[in-house]
Amino acid sequence: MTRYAPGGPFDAEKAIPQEIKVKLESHFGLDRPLFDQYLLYLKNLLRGDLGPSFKYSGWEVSELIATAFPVSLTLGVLSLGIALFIGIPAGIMAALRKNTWLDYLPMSLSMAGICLPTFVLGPLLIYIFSTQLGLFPPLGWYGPSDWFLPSFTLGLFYAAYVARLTRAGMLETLQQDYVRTARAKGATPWRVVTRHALRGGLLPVVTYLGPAFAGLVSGSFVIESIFFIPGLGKFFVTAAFNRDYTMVLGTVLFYASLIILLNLLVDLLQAWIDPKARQTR
Amino acid sequence: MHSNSSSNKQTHLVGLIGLLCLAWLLQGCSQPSNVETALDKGILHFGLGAEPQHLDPHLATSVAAHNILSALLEGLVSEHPKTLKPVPGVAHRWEQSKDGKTYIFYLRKDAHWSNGDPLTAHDFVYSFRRILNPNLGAQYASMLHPLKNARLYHEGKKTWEEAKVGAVATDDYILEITLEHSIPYFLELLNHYSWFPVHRPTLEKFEAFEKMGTPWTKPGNFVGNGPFRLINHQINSVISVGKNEHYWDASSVQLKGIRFYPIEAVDTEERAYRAGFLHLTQSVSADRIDFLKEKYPKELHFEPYLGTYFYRFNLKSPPFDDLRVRQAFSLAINRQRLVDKVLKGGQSPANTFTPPGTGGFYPKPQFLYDPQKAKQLLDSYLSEKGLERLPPVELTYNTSEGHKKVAEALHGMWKEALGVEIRLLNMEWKVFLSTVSKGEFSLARAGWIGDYVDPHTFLHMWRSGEGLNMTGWANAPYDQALKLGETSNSEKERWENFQKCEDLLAMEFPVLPLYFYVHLTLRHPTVRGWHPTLLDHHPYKHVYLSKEESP
Amino acid sequence: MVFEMPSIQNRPRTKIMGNLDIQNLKVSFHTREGIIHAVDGVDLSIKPGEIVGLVGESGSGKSVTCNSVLKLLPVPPARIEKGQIEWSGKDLIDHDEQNMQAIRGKEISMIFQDPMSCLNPYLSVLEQVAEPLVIHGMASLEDARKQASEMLVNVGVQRVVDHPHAYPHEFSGGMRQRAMIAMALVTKPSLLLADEPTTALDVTVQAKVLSILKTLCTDLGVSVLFVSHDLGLVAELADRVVVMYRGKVVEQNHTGSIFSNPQHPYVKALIACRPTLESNPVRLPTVDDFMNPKTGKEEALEKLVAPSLNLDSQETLLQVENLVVEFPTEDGPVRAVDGASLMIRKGSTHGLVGESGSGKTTLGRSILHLAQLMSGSILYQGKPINLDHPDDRSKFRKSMQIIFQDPYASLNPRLTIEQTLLEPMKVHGIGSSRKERIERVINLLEEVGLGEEYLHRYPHEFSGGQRQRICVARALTTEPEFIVCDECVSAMDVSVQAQVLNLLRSLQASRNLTYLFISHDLGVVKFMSDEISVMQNGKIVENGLADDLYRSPKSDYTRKLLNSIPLANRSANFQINRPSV
Amino acid sequence: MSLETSSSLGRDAWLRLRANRMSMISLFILIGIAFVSIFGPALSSYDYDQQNLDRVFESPGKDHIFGTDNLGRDLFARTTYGGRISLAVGLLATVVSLVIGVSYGMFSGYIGGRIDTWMMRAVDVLYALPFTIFVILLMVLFGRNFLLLFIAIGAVEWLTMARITRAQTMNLKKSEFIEAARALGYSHGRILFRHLLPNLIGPIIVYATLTVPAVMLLEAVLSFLGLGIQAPMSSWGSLIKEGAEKMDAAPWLLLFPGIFFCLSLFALNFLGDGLRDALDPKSSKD
Repeated sequence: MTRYAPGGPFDAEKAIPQEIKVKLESHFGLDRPLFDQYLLYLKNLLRGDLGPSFKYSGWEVSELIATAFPVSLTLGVLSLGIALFIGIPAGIMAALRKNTWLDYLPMSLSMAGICLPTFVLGPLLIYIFSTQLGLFPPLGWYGPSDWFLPSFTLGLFYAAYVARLTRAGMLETLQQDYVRTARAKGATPWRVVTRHALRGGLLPVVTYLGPAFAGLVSGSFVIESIFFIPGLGKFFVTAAFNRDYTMVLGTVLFYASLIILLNLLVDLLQAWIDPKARQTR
Repeated sequence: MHSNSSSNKQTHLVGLIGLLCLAWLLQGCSQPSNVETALDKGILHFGLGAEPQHLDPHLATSVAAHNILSALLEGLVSEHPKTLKPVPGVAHRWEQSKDGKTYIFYLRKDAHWSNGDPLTAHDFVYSFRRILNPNLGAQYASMLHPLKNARLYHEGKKTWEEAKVGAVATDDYILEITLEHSIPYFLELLNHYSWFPVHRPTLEKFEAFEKMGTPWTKPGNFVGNGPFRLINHQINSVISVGKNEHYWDASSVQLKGIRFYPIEAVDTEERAYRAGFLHLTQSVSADRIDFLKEKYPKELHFEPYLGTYFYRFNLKSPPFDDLRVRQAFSLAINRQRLVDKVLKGGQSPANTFTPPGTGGFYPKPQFLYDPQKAKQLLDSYLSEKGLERLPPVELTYNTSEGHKKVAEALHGMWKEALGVEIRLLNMEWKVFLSTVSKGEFSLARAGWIGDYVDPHTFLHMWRSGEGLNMTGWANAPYDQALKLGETSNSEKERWENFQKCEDLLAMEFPVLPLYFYVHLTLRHPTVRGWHPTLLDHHPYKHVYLSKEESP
Repeated sequence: MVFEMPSIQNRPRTKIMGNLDIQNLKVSFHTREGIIHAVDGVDLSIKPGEIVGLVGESGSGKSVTCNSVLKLLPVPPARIEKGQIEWSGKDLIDHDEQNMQAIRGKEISMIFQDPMSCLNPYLSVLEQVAEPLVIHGMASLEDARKQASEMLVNVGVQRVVDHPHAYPHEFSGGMRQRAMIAMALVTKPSLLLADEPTTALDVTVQAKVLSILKTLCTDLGVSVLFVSHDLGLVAELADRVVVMYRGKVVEQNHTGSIFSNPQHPYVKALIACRPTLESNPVRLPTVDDFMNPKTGKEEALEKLVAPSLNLDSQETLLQVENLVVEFPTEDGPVRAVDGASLMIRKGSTHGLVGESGSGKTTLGRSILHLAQLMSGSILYQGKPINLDHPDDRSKFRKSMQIIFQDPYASLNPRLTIEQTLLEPMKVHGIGSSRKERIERVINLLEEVGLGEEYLHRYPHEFSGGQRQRICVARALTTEPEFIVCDECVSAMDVSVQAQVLNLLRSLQASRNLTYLFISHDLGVVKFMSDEISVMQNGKIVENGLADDLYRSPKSDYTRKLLNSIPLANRSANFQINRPSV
Repeated sequence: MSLETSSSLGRDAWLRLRANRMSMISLFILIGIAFVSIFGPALSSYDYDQQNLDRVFESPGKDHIFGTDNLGRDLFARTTYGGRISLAVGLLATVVSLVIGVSYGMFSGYIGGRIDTWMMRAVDVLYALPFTIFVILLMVLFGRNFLLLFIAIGAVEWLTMARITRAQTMNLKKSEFIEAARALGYSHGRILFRHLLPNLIGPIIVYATLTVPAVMLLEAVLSFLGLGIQAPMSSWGSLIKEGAEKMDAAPWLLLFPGIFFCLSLFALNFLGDGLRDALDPKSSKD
């Protein structure tokens, strides 16, 4: 699809003679019919070869993904960890104390978290923690101390969603008859929540985890741009902007397989939580 | 649900996690900033602005690539850190024939590649041959067209040998170069990376002679001859170079290394600078100038930069097929106000196309502000066409805050002075390029940075049929004047002809110059040996870091 | 039932022979619409080892009373306004949450109505049954599992022995309720609160579960508060019965006395308005008859035997021959109806009984072509039904109608009663003008006992009984000959049920309707039907005249069904004749 | 329980909504914001694109109550104008997603069987595409205009809508009043539009109120990438983006659009929650 967009990978401000352009395109096989290009691509794909990048001369797409993905993965895992770590307790607390300030406060904060775009929160956190307090590096991805601010920025946004989902899920499960059964057994509130309500209450969160994680890994280009992180999102966006066909295709394929994998993981996780789901597979 | 008795487990867990977070915090704050450690380590932290597409000098096309390549490679001549005048590089001396067409370069015998291989005249011939190789498709190959018969070879009409291209190694250390015609700025031209040498064995190893995109430019493979060598390259993260011990002048290189960070977002770069992550920024956002002037008065630098910011008219479609409209649009712009109130970076209003003083050429200011006359011209056009008002005109620009700002400001000026409605249309760089080169625009943003310090680098764009022209403007007298200015040996004659070119531009208005660039940068006071130059070239071997106040 | 008491040697404990004494309990709910006094001054006591039945219709406050004991009511909106709940000398109302936790599941256990939702779907059954022991520190985890396993075997859940990790969804409803009983009794509490524990179960399962519950409680010496809407059921079990009506206790007495000599008119009505197998009245007495003696027709209570229809003289309206219906599921097709045949005569009521899952509902739906048939034939007035032709289709749809079980779900909540009733006429072109149609609608409403003033209301403004009347009216809009009544009174309290049944009967008489009456309740079917078919596992196991079938059942299954009905519900002249405890 | 007076369901829901204080406050805020956005640009004595290069970066004061931006444009005019764009994008994209999603989901759920399976499989496949990236791709490929912006966003957001509608349809399809409608011989069209659709409206409205802020957020992210609305037009997203860049020098540039943006997001969310409660048929039975 990218192929039909105006512009080509070798367009540059300095106009190049047509014959040179033709040479270039033949070098990358762009002169052949689209269908041939497609076949060739598929053939290479089977060998795990995603082709060379147009934009980053001398680099293979698979090589670039291999360097960028661990970065995105680390960022994703950390942010998700922060999101769950903040979101779930906040959601549980809000559900347990429905319609008290312990509900309103975290829920308002989570709303704020949702509507505060990361490109506002990011610079804000940098300003506070880096420029003013000097606690963390303002950008980059060179060591663990660089991980905190971006994953926190991203994590807060997702924590907001997780908190809301947890709250809704917990409210739903706390109304269930089996929770009443648990109380009738004399279980302490802690036990009622952790052992009986939590599993059911977290199911929506678990369902959300798949897309959320995919979003964290793929859609974090805003964060990557603010914090200057060499992650996948940035590669993808620059590739799209640069008409780097192989890179766009490669990342999209990579994402698609990643999402399939993640959905599988989520299914497994669901099966682990829900015995009914376990049986049907 | 009552859960008054918050369980102990809960508290323990919270406490534990809190401790972990604290540990992380402490670990984070114990690190000194880059700029603080740089004095000891001798590392310059450089904001590169963008990730270069190529590190191959024959394929590179960007300022970012120049910044790296000038550390990794060195041409026949080098530059003076203040004036950029040619100083000995790989060649320790050179001779020039009377007619200015022939140069003989004597290469120094102690010049080596970074792997220790000796650097000879043959390497240069090989390099020239490579960039001109039609199969390589190098964009900047035309930079070598002044070489005698280079065009014949480059256009595939003759082989290298048949064409007898004017670059011959008469000896391992003597290189004889013959030009098509004399070029007064030829030695300056040699500092462009398209003239830089490449290491033949490495290229052959990767079959890179006529193939682009080979991994020879990766760290570990790259062999150069500059003051630094490539150590590390992480895409979108960092490019590190370290001192090259095989460099002939290694003893005068003071930096131990440079780290280039391709930070594209201007704000991110500024934050990086303010947190001591960078010594230098590539640019500064115009909106931040007032703020930074106040906070960092000594670190914010406005430096001249050889470039013109302009708009192209499309002469092939209405309304800009009519001279009066083009003129009106030009006259309605208050360039001084644009520069003072919008750009605020000390840019100067472009009343000529060529920046005044380029190579000593001072064109007569002709693109002026006269809103009344602008209105009259437009009205006369409108009444002739029987129009009530001008249909909305599209202004195309590539996505960038800076361009958007200028476009918005002009939108306001035209609306005020002419009452015309402009529609702004921003596009991604690649889309923009293809749209403009196909002529699918009315008014399009453009900018040109000189490749060398001579008016020719600006004026050659408007030659009829030239690829960079893109306005559809063709003018025989202009072509003639340009040709004369290009080839003449006499400065007076050249200036006269270039002035004629300027006059023609100001009469025909295929183009709308707006302002001349200024290089805006934040630079840490510890960076020394760094001088403002017109091309923003800063030979790194003269740069050093020092704590003491600069004189 | 013989079983060994699992003994706990290392932790000897003295059993509290609890004595529950509730005095003047008042509980109210504070909702947006206002304050509802759910329990309004209830006095109730249970002595050690006693089984007390608490009976009342929905909304009478019986469940609230029961839940108040363990303070399991949601607070807010519920609030205990007043009263005492004395348990072995202490007032539970003063107990805070922590003290209550120590009592719940240990001294007082509870079983709830719906076994499908009361077990945690995410934990294994064994684990859940063992949990009370763990919570109260009465056994180590391993020991608790062992005791739980034994207890489960005692209640007849053999499965856990081989499958210790079985989850609730692998169990049937009856098995789950047994597991719930095991869970409640595993700690050997002093008192068991059973809140409608068998209501959601089939009669045969219900009988089984009740017998287990009774034996076990008697053996363990557990006193029981058994809450139910079914007086007959309570009679099977309880030593003493307490009847509640609108938040108040209207009568309490020994089980025998309540039946033989009810004092309060409401209690009298409750006993009378339930159709029994023995009687054969024209109409059922209603609560109104008893509560308002002036307008009521208590005199008409004489057991008028309905004139039995001469079935042979009636022509056959519908003939179902070898019907097979399958549903696709993930594990392959399931045969819901498996070669069923039946014949329905014009003007008669054909009853169809069977337990849940027997395929009776599917059979009813497939007669109306609402479910896809696999094979077999349905002849209506001797002709097969062709739905492809629009005219035939319209004729067919007009002449056959259905009334569903759940009056809440069977009316479109977004339409007013007028819209609901007008639409079928519009679609089928009945009535020439809007005015005429509205007249017809008003007449219909009056026929089902509702007035014109209800026309512009929405379904949610009606009670369940009223809604079912509207459903009846809707079914009548197209002037049908044949109506399938699919469990249409199953979800109702007996008093409402009686009204609707009376309505259906009178409509049949006035409009010469033919019914296929589907129900799991043999008494109700018996009251309504001329002929009855019994279904089991998709097959019809027995066909016959209503009286014959009841008096001399031919199949074992029918006999089993009949035997599972609580004695009190079989006969109106039931005399309690219980073996003493 | 039955109410004394005759009232429609909608009225009933409205009564319940009115009792929900948060929702009512949200509703008033939304009405207020919509009002200001519609009439604000006309009330202001400045145009959203009217520049005054002599009065740039003015902090909020008498002439410019929200201050001015880098080109001396009145921030109040720009914020209210941006509200028009943001709300319009939010609403239109939501409508697009509603139209596609509801018809797709209703159709799929009503037909059921194999067709339903395939239709939902298709939705799953589309879900697998990283959707922000999908929008970016669309924007980059087909250039930018207002129409395309919300079509692209709407075309992405319809997936969830389709799923929700389908699930609801599947539930409703089994309900007895739909069976009754079939038994009464109603046509499929009548059942779909007269009986199913009105009963789907509750969850649809609730989800729609949650889609609007999601769309507005997405527009903001696109603005960050320079793919949002064309200059000199403004949207809250683009204003916030610009404001964030000048946060320390001219905080009001972030503050005012940010307040408007957050307020509407808050309000829409709380209104959505309130509507969910109000339209929940369960709460009508008690």
